[in-house]
Amino acid sequence: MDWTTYILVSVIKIVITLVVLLTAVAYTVLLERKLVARIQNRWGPTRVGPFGLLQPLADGLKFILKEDLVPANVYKPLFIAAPMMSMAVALMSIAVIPIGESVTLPWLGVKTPLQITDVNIGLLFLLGVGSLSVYGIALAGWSSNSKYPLLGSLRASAQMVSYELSLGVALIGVVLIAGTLSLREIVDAQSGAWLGLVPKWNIFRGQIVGFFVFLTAAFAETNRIPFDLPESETELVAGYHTEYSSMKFAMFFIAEYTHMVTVGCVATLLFFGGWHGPSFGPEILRALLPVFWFVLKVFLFLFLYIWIRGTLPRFRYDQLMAFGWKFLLPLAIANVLVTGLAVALGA
Amino acid sequence: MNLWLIPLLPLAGALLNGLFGRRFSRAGVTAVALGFPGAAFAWSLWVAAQFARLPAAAIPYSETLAAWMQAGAFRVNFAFYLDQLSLVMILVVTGVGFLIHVYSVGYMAHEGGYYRFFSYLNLFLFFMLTLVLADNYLLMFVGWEGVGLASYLLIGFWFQKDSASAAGKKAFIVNRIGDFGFLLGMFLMVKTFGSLSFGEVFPAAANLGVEGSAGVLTAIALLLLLGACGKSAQIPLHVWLPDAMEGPTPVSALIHAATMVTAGVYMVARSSPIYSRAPEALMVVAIVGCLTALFAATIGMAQNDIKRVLAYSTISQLGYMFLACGVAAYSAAIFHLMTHAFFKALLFLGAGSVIHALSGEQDMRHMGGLRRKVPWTFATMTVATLAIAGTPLFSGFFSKDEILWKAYSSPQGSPVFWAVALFTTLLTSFYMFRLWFMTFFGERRTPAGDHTHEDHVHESPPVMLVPLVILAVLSAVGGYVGVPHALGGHNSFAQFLAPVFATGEEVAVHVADAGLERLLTFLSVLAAVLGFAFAWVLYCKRPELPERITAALGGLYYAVANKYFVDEGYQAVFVRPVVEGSTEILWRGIDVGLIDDSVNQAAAGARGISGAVRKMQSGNLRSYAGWVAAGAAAVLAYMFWVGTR
Amino acid sequence: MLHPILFFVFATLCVAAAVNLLAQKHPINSALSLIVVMVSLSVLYLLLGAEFVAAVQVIVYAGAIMVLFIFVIMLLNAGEEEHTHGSRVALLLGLPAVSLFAGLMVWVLGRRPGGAHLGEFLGPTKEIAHLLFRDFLLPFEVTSVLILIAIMGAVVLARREP
Amino acid sequence: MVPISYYLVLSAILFGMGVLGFLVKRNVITLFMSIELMLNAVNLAFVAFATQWNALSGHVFVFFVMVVAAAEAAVGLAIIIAVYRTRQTLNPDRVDLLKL
Repeated sequence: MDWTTYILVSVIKIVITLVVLLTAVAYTVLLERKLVARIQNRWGPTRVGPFGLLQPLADGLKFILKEDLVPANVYKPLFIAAPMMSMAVALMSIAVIPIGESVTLPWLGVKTPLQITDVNIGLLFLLGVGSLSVYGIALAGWSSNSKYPLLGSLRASAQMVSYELSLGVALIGVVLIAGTLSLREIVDAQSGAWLGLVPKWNIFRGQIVGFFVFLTAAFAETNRIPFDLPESETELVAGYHTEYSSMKFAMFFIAEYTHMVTVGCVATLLFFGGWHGPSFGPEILRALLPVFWFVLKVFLFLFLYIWIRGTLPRFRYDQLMAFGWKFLLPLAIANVLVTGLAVALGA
Repeated sequence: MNLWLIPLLPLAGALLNGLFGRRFSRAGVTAVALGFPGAAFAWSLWVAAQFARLPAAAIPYSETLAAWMQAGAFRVNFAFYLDQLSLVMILVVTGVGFLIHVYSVGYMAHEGGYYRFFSYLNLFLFFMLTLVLADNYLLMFVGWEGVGLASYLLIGFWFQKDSASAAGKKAFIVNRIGDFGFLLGMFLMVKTFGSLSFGEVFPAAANLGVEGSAGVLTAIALLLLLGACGKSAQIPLHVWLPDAMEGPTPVSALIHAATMVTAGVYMVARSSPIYSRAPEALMVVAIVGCLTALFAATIGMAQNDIKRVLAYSTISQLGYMFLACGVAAYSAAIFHLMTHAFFKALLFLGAGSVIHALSGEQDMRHMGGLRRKVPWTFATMTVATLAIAGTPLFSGFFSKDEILWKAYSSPQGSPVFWAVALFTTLLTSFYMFRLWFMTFFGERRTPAGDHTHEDHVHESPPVMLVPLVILAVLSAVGGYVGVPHALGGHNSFAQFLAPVFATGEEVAVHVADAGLERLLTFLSVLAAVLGFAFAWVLYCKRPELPERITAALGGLYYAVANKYFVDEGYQAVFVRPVVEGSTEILWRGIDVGLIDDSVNQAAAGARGISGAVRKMQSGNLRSYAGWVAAGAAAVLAYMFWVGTR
Repeated sequence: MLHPILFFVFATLCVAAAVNLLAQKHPINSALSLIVVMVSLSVLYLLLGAEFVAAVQVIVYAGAIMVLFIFVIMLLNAGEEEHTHGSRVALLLGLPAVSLFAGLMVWVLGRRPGGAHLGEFLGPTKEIAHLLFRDFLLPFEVTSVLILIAIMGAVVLARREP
Repeated sequence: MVPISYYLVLSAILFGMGVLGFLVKRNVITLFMSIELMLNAVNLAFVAFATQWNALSGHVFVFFVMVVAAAEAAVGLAIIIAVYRTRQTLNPDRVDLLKL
């Protein structure tokens, strides 16, 4: 494969992934509205299209057509750059996520993995990009030159830095079991099943604590309830994006839901065996089923997200910090110790 | 024989009382303070008994505890040496010392620093016993310095009093001069004999050829004499002893009358093999002793402080002892040393008892008529006075006459020495009876307007009186160990000591002229009676006479009463120039001018340079960074230059 | 072909961001420039085959240290920097010194032989782990102590006076 | 192929700019960032040398530098906060006395 083909294949994959991802994000929003409505015993959007299925389109149109307002006292360069940073970083992490085995592209005849790029340190890449996501929020709040956004962004940066630690430590257990940082190899390590019944997913290999810590920390990283302190409407109006409107606001919105999707992907890959699942039927079905299993698992995570949002109240800020530092982090470290011991004894 | 126990027992007492005495009760302190010296005395008696059984060949008996230092062939041991001389000394020191300890229990009963006092006193005994038991000059020097230290501590016992601490310092400093001589003497000994041990030095000295070595031996002897003069308060280093009376009276009795001040005599006697080979030095010893005896006795006549009279008396009596040594009559000196220890200790203790009875009064002009109030003290003091005055049949009579006789008859002696000593006997008798009359007879002469003491005059407690009585008995009969042949005795004391001094030249010249000796004895008794008579006339019969006489004598009396202005002379000749020189040259010139100024100049220079360099320390972070960058660039450039060269 | 292009793109970005760091008046712009420098350097590390270092560079430097900087800037609400002239030394002595220093360094380092190929030398994470936890175990533990002390120091220093 | 000297020269340039920043900037936080820039430049040199000599120790050393940088940032920023609290300024030119 010469490098022109390489670039061509890459561009194709990027375009497809982006389109799919953005669509998924749009419909996740709809899903959330519908689900939360049902939890609250409402209907949710029903008017645009059948069952309100065209609602995301309407929302998008509305975002685009709204006046792009820039308040007078903001620090303009960063005020404009912040949402872009936020969205760009959010979209970047999808680049290393594999969604299935390799396929051979028609016409070009090139066998390529179902992944934009396969890197040896995919997990570290995810963590690195995730750690950058704090900038968008922090700078947005600061550049707004307004007190609620500033408080929101201060909270956001402290919260995200704190929980990033637990997040990273929680993943070490998985890395210890798999012995690699490559996401594809981690998934491969989870193939098969015990007695043909219980799949060898990491969550069944003792990483239940790790999964719990990861999930909690990921909720905090994505600023979702019960950790949505940076944008808690009862205290800070709308937190860091109080001053934003129109497409800039939409970018934060997209970033948040992209993060949700990414977290769902990562949880699936690391703890739930990725695309592994029952495989049967004809050739074409065998090729598509892994992707289906993957999407199903991610969907379940998104469902979980929304479910929790509809169920749990918000933490108080000091509780949030105490929980992160005094409970989650020690738990994550204990998990590393136990897993490390188990791996060392098993080796 | 475990000689080491004798000095170590008082040391244990000193350490116990010194370190823990503050926590002991008074009874505890007393028990420690008396128990250890008492044990030392008992052990000394046991040692004496053992000694008596030793064969003559085993004397001197020596005991080596440990090596102290070794340098080439030269070595010094911690070793003790016992012969007849040191036996007499340890018995006197521990015996009299123990009695004075007992006395002190009563005397110091109402004083602060009780444990401290006894700690020092025991410490003194330790050093004194080390001194007399030492096997070599260096260990002797340790004791020598140690008794000086104890003396200093005890003179300054009431250190809150300026005069007491000044007296302590004076004693210490004057003694340093003597010690300087002693040290030089020792150096010379090491150089000449290569040893400091008695057992090696004396034979070596005896075997030294007279022609080649007389100078060296004379030098050693004179240097040792300087040390002895310091310790025994002989002219010209006598000035510290009268001032030392600032200490508590038992201290005066023990240290400054009975024991420590006789260390010089002991040392000269101990070094008799050296002195006997250095006739010139011996002559000097005799002259010093003779002069001191006369000189101190004259001063003693004019003193009014009861303790000062006794102090000058002590100096005078020490002069006798030196005179005896100087005429090579060492055993007579030691004999007198012993009897003097008895009666002078008794005199001091009696004086202490008087002072105690008068609640601290020391001026004889304010005393008088005490013989009924303090009968025991009066009786014992009378014995002592009779003894020191040379009344026949008392101890002082035998020892003093022995000295007078030797001064006349010894080959080194001369009629001049005898005449001076005889005159001194008269003076001694006079001033002692003057003291006796002024204190115990006539009427009480309290200072005008002072009636506070009147009713409080009381006899001392038994604990003080018992030692007085014992010492009185000893003063009375102590002389019978040395009754001379001329008076029908056997002079057994001299015979006992003879082996010690026989190593030197044979000095026991037996002058068969018993008649002459009896005549001289009669003359000395006559002198004593004359002195008594003068004193009786002047201070009992016609008390107004002394004033008229002193008025008539005028300048002479003034000089005598002021101790011939020796202190003032020393002040002018030695102290002033040293102080002035120190002030002007050493202090203002060298210290302030040179040393301080150089320090100041250095500081000023540092400040000047700092003032310039300070500008670098602007406190500005970026400036510092600029300097760092410049430094880094310089280092890099240098490395680059080195690398490409 | 790809290697030189990527190198020059990111090296230029790196230097440009560094220049921007110096040129900007507002510390937050400087901080963002520094983040750009760091991310560019991380790419250069990847070019040199040090993938683990590259990841850690982003996570630790860009993700943690610089967040701390921005946090502090926000906390203190630092404004544009003043134009004071407190140090003549820095300008008169420092600037020539820096020029000399950098010039010498460039001159010396620029003559080093050898080259790097893309993907030629990969530092496998496992190898680094072995090195770190076996050969460099003691320094590793010491640095953990250093971190602990730094945490305590920071807490003590930043605590409001009681 | 890119000569290793390119990386090294880049490292030298970045280091020089870090020093320069320390000299010319008038905000303590920016000065701190200049230090970080210098450390990064050094790290680049380490990695470049590691590649040249095929020795992973260079990478390990980079981690140590990072740890030191992190510790330094924590303490340094705490100091900056403390200084700002007492003097209300971040300008090093105004913080040149030991007393308040």
